[in-house]
Amino acid sequence: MTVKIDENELLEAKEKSVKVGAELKKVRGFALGFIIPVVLLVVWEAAVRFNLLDAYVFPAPTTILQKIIELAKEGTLWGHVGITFFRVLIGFLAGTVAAVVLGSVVGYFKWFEQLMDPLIQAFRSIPSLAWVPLFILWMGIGEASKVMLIAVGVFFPIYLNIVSGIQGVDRKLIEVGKIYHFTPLQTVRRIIFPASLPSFLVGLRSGVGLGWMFVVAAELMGASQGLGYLLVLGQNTYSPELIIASIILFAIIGKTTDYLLKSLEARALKWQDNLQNQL
Amino acid sequence: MTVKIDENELLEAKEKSVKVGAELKKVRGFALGFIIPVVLLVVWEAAVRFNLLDAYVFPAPTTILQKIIELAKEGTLWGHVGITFFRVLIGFLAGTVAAVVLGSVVGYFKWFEQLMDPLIQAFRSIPSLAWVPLFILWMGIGEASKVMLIAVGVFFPIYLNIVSGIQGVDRKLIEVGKIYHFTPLQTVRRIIFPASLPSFLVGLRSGVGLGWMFVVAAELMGASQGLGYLLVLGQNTYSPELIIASIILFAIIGKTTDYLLKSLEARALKWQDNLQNQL
Amino acid sequence: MLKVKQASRTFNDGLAGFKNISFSIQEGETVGILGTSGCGKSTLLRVLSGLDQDFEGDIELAGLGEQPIGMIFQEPRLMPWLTVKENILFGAKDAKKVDVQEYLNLVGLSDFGDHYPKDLSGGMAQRTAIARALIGQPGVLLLDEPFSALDAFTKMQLQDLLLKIQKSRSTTMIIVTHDIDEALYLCDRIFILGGQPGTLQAQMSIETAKPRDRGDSFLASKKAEILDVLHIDKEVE
Amino acid sequence: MLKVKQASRTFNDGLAGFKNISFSIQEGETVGILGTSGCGKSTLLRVLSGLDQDFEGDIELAGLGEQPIGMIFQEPRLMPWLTVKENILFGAKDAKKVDVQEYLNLVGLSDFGDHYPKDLSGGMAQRTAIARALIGQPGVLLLDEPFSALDAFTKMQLQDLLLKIQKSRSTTMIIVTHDIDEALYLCDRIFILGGQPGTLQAQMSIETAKPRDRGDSFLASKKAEILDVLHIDKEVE
Amino acid sequence: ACSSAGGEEKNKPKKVVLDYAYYSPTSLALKEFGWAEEVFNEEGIEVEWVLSQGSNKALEFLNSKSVDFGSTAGAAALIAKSNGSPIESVYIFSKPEWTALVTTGDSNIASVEDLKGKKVAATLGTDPYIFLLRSLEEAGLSSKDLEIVNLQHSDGANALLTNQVDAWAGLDPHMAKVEIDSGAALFLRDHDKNTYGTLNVRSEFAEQHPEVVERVIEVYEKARKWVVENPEEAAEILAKEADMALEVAQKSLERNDFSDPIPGAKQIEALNAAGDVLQAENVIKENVDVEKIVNELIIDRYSKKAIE
Ligand SMILES: Nc1ncnc2c1ncn2[C@@H]1O[C@H](COP(=O)(O)OP(=O)(O)OP(=O)(O)O)[C@@H](O)[C@H]1O
Ligand SMILES: Nc1ncnc2c1ncn2[C@@H]1O[C@H](COP(=O)(O)OP(=O)(O)OP(=O)(O)O)[C@@H](O)[C@H]1O
Ligand SMILES: [Mg+2]
Ligand SMILES: [Mg+2]
Repeated sequence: MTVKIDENELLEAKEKSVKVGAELKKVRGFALGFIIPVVLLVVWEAAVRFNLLDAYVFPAPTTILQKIIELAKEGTLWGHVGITFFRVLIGFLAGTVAAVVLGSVVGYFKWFEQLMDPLIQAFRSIPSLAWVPLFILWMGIGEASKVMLIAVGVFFPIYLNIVSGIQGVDRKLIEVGKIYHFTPLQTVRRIIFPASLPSFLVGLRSGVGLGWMFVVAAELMGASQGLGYLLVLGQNTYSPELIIASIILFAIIGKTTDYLLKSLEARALKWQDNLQNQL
Repeated sequence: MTVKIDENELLEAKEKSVKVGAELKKVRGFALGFIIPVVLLVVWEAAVRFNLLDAYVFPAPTTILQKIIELAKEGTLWGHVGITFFRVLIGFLAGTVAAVVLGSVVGYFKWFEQLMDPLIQAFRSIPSLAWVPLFILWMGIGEASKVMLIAVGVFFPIYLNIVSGIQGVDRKLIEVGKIYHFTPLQTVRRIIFPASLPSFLVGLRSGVGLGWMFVVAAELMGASQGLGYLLVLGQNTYSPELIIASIILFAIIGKTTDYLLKSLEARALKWQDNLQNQL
Repeated sequence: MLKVKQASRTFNDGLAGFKNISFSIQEGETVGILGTSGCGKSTLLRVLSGLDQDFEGDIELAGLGEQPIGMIFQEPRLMPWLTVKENILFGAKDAKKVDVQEYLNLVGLSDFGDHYPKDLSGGMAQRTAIARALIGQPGVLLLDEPFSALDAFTKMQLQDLLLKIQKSRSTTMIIVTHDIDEALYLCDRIFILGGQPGTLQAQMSIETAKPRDRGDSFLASKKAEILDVLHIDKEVE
Repeated sequence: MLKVKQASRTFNDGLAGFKNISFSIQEGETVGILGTSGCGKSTLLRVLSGLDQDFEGDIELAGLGEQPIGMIFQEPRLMPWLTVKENILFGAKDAKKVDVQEYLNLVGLSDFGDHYPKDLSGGMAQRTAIARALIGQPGVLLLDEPFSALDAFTKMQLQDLLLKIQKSRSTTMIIVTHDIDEALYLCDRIFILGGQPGTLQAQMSIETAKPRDRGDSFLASKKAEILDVLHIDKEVE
Repeated sequence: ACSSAGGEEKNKPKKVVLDYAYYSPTSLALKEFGWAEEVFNEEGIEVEWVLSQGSNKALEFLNSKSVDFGSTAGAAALIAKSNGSPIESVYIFSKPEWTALVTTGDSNIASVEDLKGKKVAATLGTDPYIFLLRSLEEAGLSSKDLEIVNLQHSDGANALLTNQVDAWAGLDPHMAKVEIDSGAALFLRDHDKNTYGTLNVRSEFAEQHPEVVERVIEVYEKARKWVVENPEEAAEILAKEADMALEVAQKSLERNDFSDPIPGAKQIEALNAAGDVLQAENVIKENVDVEKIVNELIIDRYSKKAIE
């Protein structure tokens, strides 16, 4: 902190180094995230190679990679990944819209909360597998039922976070809106929604995770393609490399979608006065 | 608002009416929550009675109630509910502890976030069913693996909410702690934790919901008792009333646990300056 | 245009808030409210603005036209996710029609339009809140210690700005302040609240024409008078 | 005991903050900082308190003993989940040993110990923050407009409280304020900041013994002097 | 679970873990009467029972050494073995007719040929699926001539009853239940195309404790004989354990043939046939020598020794 050199020079130098430093930091942060997965993979491979793990229950990463490459070469991989991604996407959108609408109303109107919330909360703990027969019954075995089931999974965490976000909005800010005679809709759009954005975004991230989880149950409903289908197929045909390959694909794609949402979060919340948004 | 009567009288009258009113409001709010479920049940019963729904795929509520009563009479119901409740409870505690520890560290130390978070996020989208074979492999089919699987389910939403809660804590408050030379642990305990409590509590509620969901997968691991077992048994022996009975039990017990957490939330957050905490 | 009859709003079983306050205000009048900390001044403004409906008594607001009430809260209450410019526009009915830059200049924030509230100093945040209230061109303006975080000169400039606006738009204003000089410089009438719950202790009219001279000896005598009232009140308490 | 050499902390490519400030403060001295809104006063306090480490220049804090720096922020910064009492105790090193009620009485909140911050008036919140800073018995106390939300009499009482504490504990104090009378009543030395980024424009010593007479004519002449400096500064800007 | 005690009494495990399953009535009877406990406790060996909800679970348990003996369908064991699971089928707990092709009572599907172009529900890799493929093959059709919808067994039943599929390769007890409750018709039955219910043991365990394997087979024999002699009571046990209606239990028990417990040529033949179909459908990998795997899987020496 003790600096004795010409100040202008210093400022310039500092600016440059700040920029380069930021780039470097980003790359390093990124690299840091790879350390543990890589270590795990190496340990795992070694364990299989030295017969500490039985290959028939836990094939080596290289075997699994081969399996994935094989699928890719056959051309079926993209089909599986694509259709699952598509289902999750549509289900996610549907679930989000439903959660935003219901969540806003429940969060805003006390009586509506008393009316609807108990039922919604009760539904929340019904496992994905339990929905399967009901959805087949209601909507058949087409895409609609699959997408809807995913939407159900996505719905709950988003709903929960929205309601709590809205109910946690500072009264002080809402009052500002009241002074301007905002309609409830304006209040929601201009104050409540942005104020509960952090909570909403966590809900989205939670929701997309659940979307990926529900996809397996969804693809139990007569799917002939998809990652969930691969997983179940692997279980039904006792093929561990297929099971683990699909798990790894789930992890990778799930992580990617989460990364997208997380970037969105960082961008949308740059106004937050927290330790990380300091200049 | 125009009042012309003796003021003292008015005040007294108002006070009383406020208290009675509050009681009444609570009861009414509670009653409101029963409207929709009751309507649904009646419609459903009627639909089955008038053969709009096939009883062999969708038995009437009364049939299901009979089934539940039958289970209760046999005495097995309490065993199923009890063991599942117990598993969820222990899993919930384990998952919560893990999430609090990891979440605090990740939320507080940027480098640790960069190191661990990508991996954790990747794991987050692995479906419960996919974990089953892995957990059997790692931990056998005893209670440990079941509880751990539930803990995994519980972990993620809590973790996510804690990290985001911590990262959203107002810098202004953290600085107060810095002035008093708080250690990181003190800062977490005395400022960050209470400040992110709303977010944490939503995480808890999300988490317990997921705990109930994961219980089915957990009880696929060689259970011979429990609600998840009942559900799978119902599916394997093609007994729709058993399936729906277990779904309804899930809903009721899940709702009960959520209600407990929600009361906790209301109590823990009475300091929040939101519209509902007004005098 | 504003008539308050026997209004009360208390908290804590009648231990805080204000009680039995009656007054009436003409259109275009500027009223100052002085009083000890915690005697219910902000609560009174909240009741007048309609934010708090749980009061007793009777309040009549006549002929308000389409212009709503404007309010400057005791805290800046800026939306943290909006920049200064957007925060100011928050108060405008039609964001496209108004010139924000003008208001930015008026409160001396010309260069800070694109900052987020977290990067503002206390006084700058307060000035943003002032600009937000002014841009709506309200018919009645309620101000809760609007200049408390400003230095002497910025304060004087903004006081003059208020006078100008009051004159051109003949806005009715109720100003809560702790600065007696400020009340004397701006107001046609001054109410003094005291006690817990607060009641109206005294009322005085200042009939000197505006703009006034800050060094005016008549005002200085009034100041002594007010200090006296406040002091007695404090002693009694 | 506190030496600042050529300290600078700027934001926005050097457009805001403060620049090239040097001074030194003796133990037990009370220093006032005056300056226009946004000239970097709060930033300076943040740097001195160690909250902001990104400054340039050199700061030495000697012989601070085990007592840390105490700070009253420009906003109350109360923990919303703690009651007034708990908030005050937040600043105590050993919550069991101290008598909160005493501090509650000192700041005039005897009956409000169990209230949550959301139920406080602006001035009451500020007084809670003051009590929180005092209970820690810090060796150096940094105060950022501590009495801005208080009425004239509460303000005077608390000023006297500060004087008493300063005398008995010989606390070193740095007070940022917009109230020139306050600075004159409390301080041994007054710094005047100005410009954006702010620089040290003037410095003056007030050697009158404390407690001073608020009506002292020497102080009045000093006030005129300060107003002059501030005014010129404002004009230039 | 696999604990081999040292000392003089080598080759004596501390504990033997058996599975029981609702599709293996013998195991239910055995568990009910505690005969295994009787025999093993005498020798100081503990007996532990684990419920298998299906062949796939039983195989997972075997793979993870959570059980020593697991009850599965023959084909399931074959697929697992072809993927490297070290298991051996040492006993046949029944020759069940647990699968058939099912349609609704009012359907006009009467033979396999009618399925052309229709939607049929089946669970990939399971006995009903193999049954469907082999029936198609016999009729000169292949899986490409119709749409096989992959549904879990119970969902398949539901889908059939709600007319979302035209037929269903069913599995007991779902099939029995659907037959009784909603008048579904079994339009193609063939006892021989079922791949038997096999009791499998982990190879490692069999190697270390051959005498335990024999003992287990002995007690299984005792249970099997009891089931053959007391079908009524057996159905009651099944109904009670699996929480199903007595009629359904009776019906699915009727379709079990408990006569021939020693694995041998019949099983080899059936599994070879199943293996070919599975290989054609790519469930078993192309490079696998099915015949060799089958021969390694079906081990008759323990049964022969224990029973004869
Ligand atoms: N974190 C920050 N990021 C960017 N700019 C900042 C930040 N903090 C302060 N500033 C800028 O620094 C300048 C000085 O701020 P500071 O809070 O020190 O002013 P001040 O002298 O305390 O004013 P006031 O009397 O209004 O409180 C302001 O222009 C402000 O916009
Ligand atoms: N929501 C509330 N719940 C309970 N008490 C409240 C509430 N709001 C205000 N009070 C109490 O009412 C009294 C008056 O508060 P108010 O904010 O009106 O004071 P004030 O005159 O504006 O004081 P200051 O000058 O300090 O801002 C205080 O004692 C405060 O504790
Ligand atoms: Mg106030
Ligand atoms: Mg400041």
